[in-house]
Amino acid sequence: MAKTLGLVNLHSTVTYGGLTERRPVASVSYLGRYAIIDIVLSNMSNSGIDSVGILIQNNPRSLFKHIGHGNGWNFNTKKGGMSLLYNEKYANNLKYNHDINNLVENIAFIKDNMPDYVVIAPCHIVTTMNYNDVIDAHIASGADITVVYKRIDDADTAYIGSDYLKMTGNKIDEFKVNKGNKKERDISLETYVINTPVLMDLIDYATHLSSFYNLRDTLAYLADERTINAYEYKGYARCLDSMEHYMEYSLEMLDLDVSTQVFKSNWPIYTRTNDTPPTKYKEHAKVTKSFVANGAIIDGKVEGSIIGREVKIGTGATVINSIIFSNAVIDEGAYLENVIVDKKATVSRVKDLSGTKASPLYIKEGDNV
Amino acid sequence: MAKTLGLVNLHSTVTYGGLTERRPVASVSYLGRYAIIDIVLSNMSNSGIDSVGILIQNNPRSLFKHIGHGNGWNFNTKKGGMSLLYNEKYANNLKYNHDINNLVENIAFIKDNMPDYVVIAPCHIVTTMNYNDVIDAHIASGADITVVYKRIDDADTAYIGSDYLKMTGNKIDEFKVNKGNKKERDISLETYVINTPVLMDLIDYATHLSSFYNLRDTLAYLADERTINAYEYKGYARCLDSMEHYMEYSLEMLDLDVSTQVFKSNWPIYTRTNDTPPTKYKEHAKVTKSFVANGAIIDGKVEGSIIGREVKIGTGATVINSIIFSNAVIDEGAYLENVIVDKKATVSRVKDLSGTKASPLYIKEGDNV
Amino acid sequence: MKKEMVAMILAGGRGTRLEALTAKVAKPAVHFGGKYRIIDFPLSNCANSNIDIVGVLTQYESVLLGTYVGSGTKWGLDGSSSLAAILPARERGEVGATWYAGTADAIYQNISFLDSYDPDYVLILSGDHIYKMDYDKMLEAHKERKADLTVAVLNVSLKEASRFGIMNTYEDGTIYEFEEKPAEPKSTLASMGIYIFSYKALRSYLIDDAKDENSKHDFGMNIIPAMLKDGKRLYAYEFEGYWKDVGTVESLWQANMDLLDDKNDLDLYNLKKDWKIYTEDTFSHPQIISEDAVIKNSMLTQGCVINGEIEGSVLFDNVFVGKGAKVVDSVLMPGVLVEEGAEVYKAIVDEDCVIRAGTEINKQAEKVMLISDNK
Amino acid sequence: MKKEMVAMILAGGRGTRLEALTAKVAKPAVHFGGKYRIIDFPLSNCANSNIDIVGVLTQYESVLLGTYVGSGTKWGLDGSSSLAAILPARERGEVGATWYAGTADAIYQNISFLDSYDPDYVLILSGDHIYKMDYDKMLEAHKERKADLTVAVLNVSLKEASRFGIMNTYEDGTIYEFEEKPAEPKSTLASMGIYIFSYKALRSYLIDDAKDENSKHDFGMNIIPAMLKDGKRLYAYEFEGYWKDVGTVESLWQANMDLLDDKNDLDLYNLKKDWKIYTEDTFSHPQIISEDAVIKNSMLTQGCVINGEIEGSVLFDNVFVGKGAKVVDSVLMPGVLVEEGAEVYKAIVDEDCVIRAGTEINKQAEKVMLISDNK
Repeated sequence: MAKTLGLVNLHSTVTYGGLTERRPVASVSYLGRYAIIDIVLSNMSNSGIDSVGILIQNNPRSLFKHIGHGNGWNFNTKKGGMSLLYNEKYANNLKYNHDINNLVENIAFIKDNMPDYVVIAPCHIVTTMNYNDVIDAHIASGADITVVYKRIDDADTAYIGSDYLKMTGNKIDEFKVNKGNKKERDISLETYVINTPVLMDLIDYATHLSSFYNLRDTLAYLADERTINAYEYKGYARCLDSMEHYMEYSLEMLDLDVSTQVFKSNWPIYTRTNDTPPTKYKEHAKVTKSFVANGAIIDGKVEGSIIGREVKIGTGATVINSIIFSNAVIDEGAYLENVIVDKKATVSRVKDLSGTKASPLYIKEGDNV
Repeated sequence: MAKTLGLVNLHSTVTYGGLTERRPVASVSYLGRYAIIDIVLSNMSNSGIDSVGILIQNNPRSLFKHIGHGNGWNFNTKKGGMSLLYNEKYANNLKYNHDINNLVENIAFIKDNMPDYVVIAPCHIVTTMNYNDVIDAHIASGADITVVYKRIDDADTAYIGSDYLKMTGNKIDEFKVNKGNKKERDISLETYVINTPVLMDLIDYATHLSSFYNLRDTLAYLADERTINAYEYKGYARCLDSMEHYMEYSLEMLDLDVSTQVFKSNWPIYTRTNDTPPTKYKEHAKVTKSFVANGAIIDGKVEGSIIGREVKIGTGATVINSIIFSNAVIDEGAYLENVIVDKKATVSRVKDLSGTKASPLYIKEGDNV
Repeated sequence: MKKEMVAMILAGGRGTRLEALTAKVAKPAVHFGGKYRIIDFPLSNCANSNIDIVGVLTQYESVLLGTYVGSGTKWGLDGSSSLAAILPARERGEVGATWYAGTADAIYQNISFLDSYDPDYVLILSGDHIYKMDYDKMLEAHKERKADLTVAVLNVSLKEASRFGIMNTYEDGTIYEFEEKPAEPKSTLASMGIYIFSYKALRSYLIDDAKDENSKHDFGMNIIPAMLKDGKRLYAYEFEGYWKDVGTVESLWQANMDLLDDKNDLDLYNLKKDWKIYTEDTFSHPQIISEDAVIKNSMLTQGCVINGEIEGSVLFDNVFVGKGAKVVDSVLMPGVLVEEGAEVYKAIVDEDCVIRAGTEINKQAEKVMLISDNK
Repeated sequence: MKKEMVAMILAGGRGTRLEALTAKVAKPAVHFGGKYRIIDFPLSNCANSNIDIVGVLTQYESVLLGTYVGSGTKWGLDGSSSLAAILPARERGEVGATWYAGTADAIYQNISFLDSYDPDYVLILSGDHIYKMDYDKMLEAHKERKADLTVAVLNVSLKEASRFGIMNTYEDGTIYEFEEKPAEPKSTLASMGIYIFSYKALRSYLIDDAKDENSKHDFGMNIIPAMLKDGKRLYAYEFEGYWKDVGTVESLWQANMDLLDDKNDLDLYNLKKDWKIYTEDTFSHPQIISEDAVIKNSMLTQGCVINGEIEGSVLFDNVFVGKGAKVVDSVLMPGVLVEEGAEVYKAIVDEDCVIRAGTEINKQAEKVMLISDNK
């Protein structure tokens, strides 16, 4: 097996409003039980990648906490495991705080590992991609760089601001920004397989081109000069590029036809151990069409919602089309519809909280309302 | 047993020149085998403290790497373990980047643990302190705050800039800065035991006093108003407050009378596992009065020195009164005296390198000389 | 390295009264409470009581139990100086291959393990009780009284007392007599099978007991009576709180049902924030509750997919309940599949069993029924 | 969860030819190379070969070995889907308590463990060899040839061949005959005791073998001959590199000495950066080398305190050598104390032994001498 190094690229402009005020997108709770980054980490682990570097853009602390022991994701922690790559110098300097500069700062990580190939993937595009398939195709193509794309038919509302590809056969001619003016696009999933020497060259080249050029800019620039191979991915993919999309695509999973594409017995999703007991459904519980994490205590009505770890839902409370983060408390008699309640928030005084599907109401971490 | 939380306070103005350019003092190699922070962490572990928060001032990455799994120090990682506390917002803002602001940002860590007492200790003052003794004395005194001090007779050269105490009995009347104008002083070891509610008050109070007040400032300010108890520590203590002192006090350990005060069978010093083989002493090795870590390969002369992990010392090379960090290479025939060679540096072209005891020569990490 | 107290968990027995549930796993590894195995309770208690070294003595079906306990990582017992050590019956240098002949013999065969930690005290525990207990407080009492042996006791009703080993004590807690299941109990202080011995005393009694060919090598039958006879200092330490011996199918079912009672004071949800029970985490999906589900008075864990009706039940990992199915007052172990329309009442359904569509299990629900593919 | 290949390490034997060294520990747990235990080699090889599940079969003095292996953390085998599992001889549901009767029987008794991973292949290893080997490459060869069994072999000298089990092969590597220690060897391909079986074939041969009352239940004596007789596809896989069976005091000493030879190609220092051997770390101080020390051609590990002269020797953790003492061509296990002026030549000194001041051990140094407090 070729030696492959994984890089999870957290550098992006995606934010979810209040949800990402004090944490990166990677650490945002997902489906009640996971953090968003668990998906790409599990894909890497399931693809047999042993060493993973996480390119951190900001807020390293929540990631340190989440990653913790690091053996929750089934990486061999002796041979490889997870390394947190961070460039403190640029933490508060937006223009310089991009993936190329992070790689420059942490180039020893790549050099120490000496892989044949590097797989780079973002965390905010949720897939169940087997990177081995991509690597096999990459090797077969003989190209230096492979970009994974997906053919989508909702490019007028999804992946706005992402790149789409113009191709001749499997060769990429041009990267262009999706402005939403067409439904069908071959959208880049920002997932790349690159031969290690090529990546080293590319980093070097990028720093000479412009101090503000990130990886995506550099690849777009290089399409002219280098043979960049395109690989079509056909499985589940959703780009969680805003709080609204985060909410929409999370709740869409409550449809079994969707969730069975993601929860597959041969493709486990790993996460951090939390030592929470099972969930207790009490006398007045009425839970339907929902995901529920462990440790919750529910005595109210829950419909079309995602309930996080150790959430408490009081007697007669109602939660509809909402996402409740871990350790939140929804007191007796409260009514929530289209709401995101962040960690450890308590809804007790104000009994009626409603957002809309298009614009969910957000309750801040630790808040009392 | 009273529930105690440990805080390792890395906020300080101590630096070691080039040694701390890219890493905090806490991560600097110590005695060939440890990082400086291992000493205080081991003291906490050996004192039965289960939960430790590390107040990080800067360069969090090297600490994340060193702490890794976190069970190397024998903390119960389920009940407690180590938490890295960091305030990214102030990373590049010296005046705001102090311990009180770090505690404010991470106050949830204290609240979640709900200890009876908090032990706060720095990493750059090396001791083998049993904090239980301090806590017992603290409880017996009935005071809110206890400060540990040591009576020293070299205050004219050591602990310059540290506080010394003016006391009535065990009650501290005043903290004053040691300017080196007297040999005998009761020097504060910056180690405190504080009742948790008092600490919470104190943090609150400090932020109201001045945004620039750190913990030491605040305690000094409070000596008038509160009963602060002093506890005399009589064991080994050295303040590694400069590169010169770091070097002097490290090499002083080569004297068995000193090192037996620190290496005690009932007081293990824990560190991170490194999976290095034993050290190989080859045909021309001539090693005397030295500490040697594992994984080294030595075929030269080593005298009065500290040799780190996986160091290579070539045939006929000479290393005297020097500290060689891990993975450094001293090529055949080189001569080093009073030198600190940082990690992964190679001495090959320039064969003769000498500093002086008072001012050791420093070779940078990864450098080729 | 010296340790003040080492804990030893007796986990070698089959537990035949649990019938098919222990056909392939040792009793301490039996599932409990939707997510746990029984041995999680003593192991979590040890971790929370600041005990560093825990020996787990195994003999019957020790593989699953051994890999489950591992080095103790799940309970945080895997630091540089802490350890959960599996102590199987084995072949030894001096004596060859010997099985454990009784509770006392099992500890006797591990004297060299104990010696290596030079402990002042040894805590003996059973692997089949559900409770939360601070052994550190018990040790404090043991030390205060300079006892040779402290026995944890529970104050049971006079009616129940005949089912237990009863400690007859003076007012100050001194044990003067031990009676196994007395017909006419003189006291209601039942032994919980939790002992703190001063190691010096334990060691010498074990060595003597090993030489005695007539001994059953059992703590209750041999060691305690011998110590009483010699006038050693034996004290009772009264425990207050939830405690349940889950030795039978009926009591295992009852202990699961107890968890659904809000008044139950085991505090599994750790609302007091002082005593978590640690266990293995699986990498299952969150609970998937469909449009047609009805769930009341029940405990469910991750991996469950529920389309039917659940009432008064405890469901483990990866249980699937089909549309129109009904699960009442039951315990469904991991991987159980209840097909559409099937009904299950007052039952324990063993791992990976399938309840076929249309079946009705135990509708009379007079006695707890055990469903298992094992014999 | 399904695994393509599961490894099983046979670690149950006492290794009586190691004499006192195995009086209290199993052979795979014997110290080696200044810092390691023998079993670190197969376990590290497994981890580096991307094998997730490793069973370690134990019987003799299994406590230290069991706690040492733990869950496999030391080798990184403790992820969510990886594990080092201790498989002791034990009491089982259907059959009661049974010891392992031979190498094949040991695997046979763990068929249900293997079944639970539904493997396509099973790798059988010994716990007493020093080598680095990529089992993944061997598996590739096994798959390419669609073999039922692939045996790793080492090309030994014709002189040595009579000491080994010899595989007689056709040019393409097909094994047509197996001879145990042949007086007149036809080939020099010695079996290393490393087998990859297709699990289907292994399973059926083990079940048949278990029924055969005349069988010794041994891979070499029974399983391989039976497969050859049936015309199964058996291939030899030639290994190149350092390999040493450390079954005797002499060979254990020699293997330690081999490490001091710069030309030795075991690459313990991992200069090729591709294959680390993992082991336990202790929390000892760095090596303390005094003013009077002379150390040459030797390997020392942390915790050593050296005041005397060391030449051509391997010293483990916490060895103390006094002033004027001389240690030559020797292996000093952990905790050995060589007092002032004592001299030790060509010896293996067992754990915690004290060489008193003034003693001279084995000055003739004709044969390797073993010093031990055990019998």
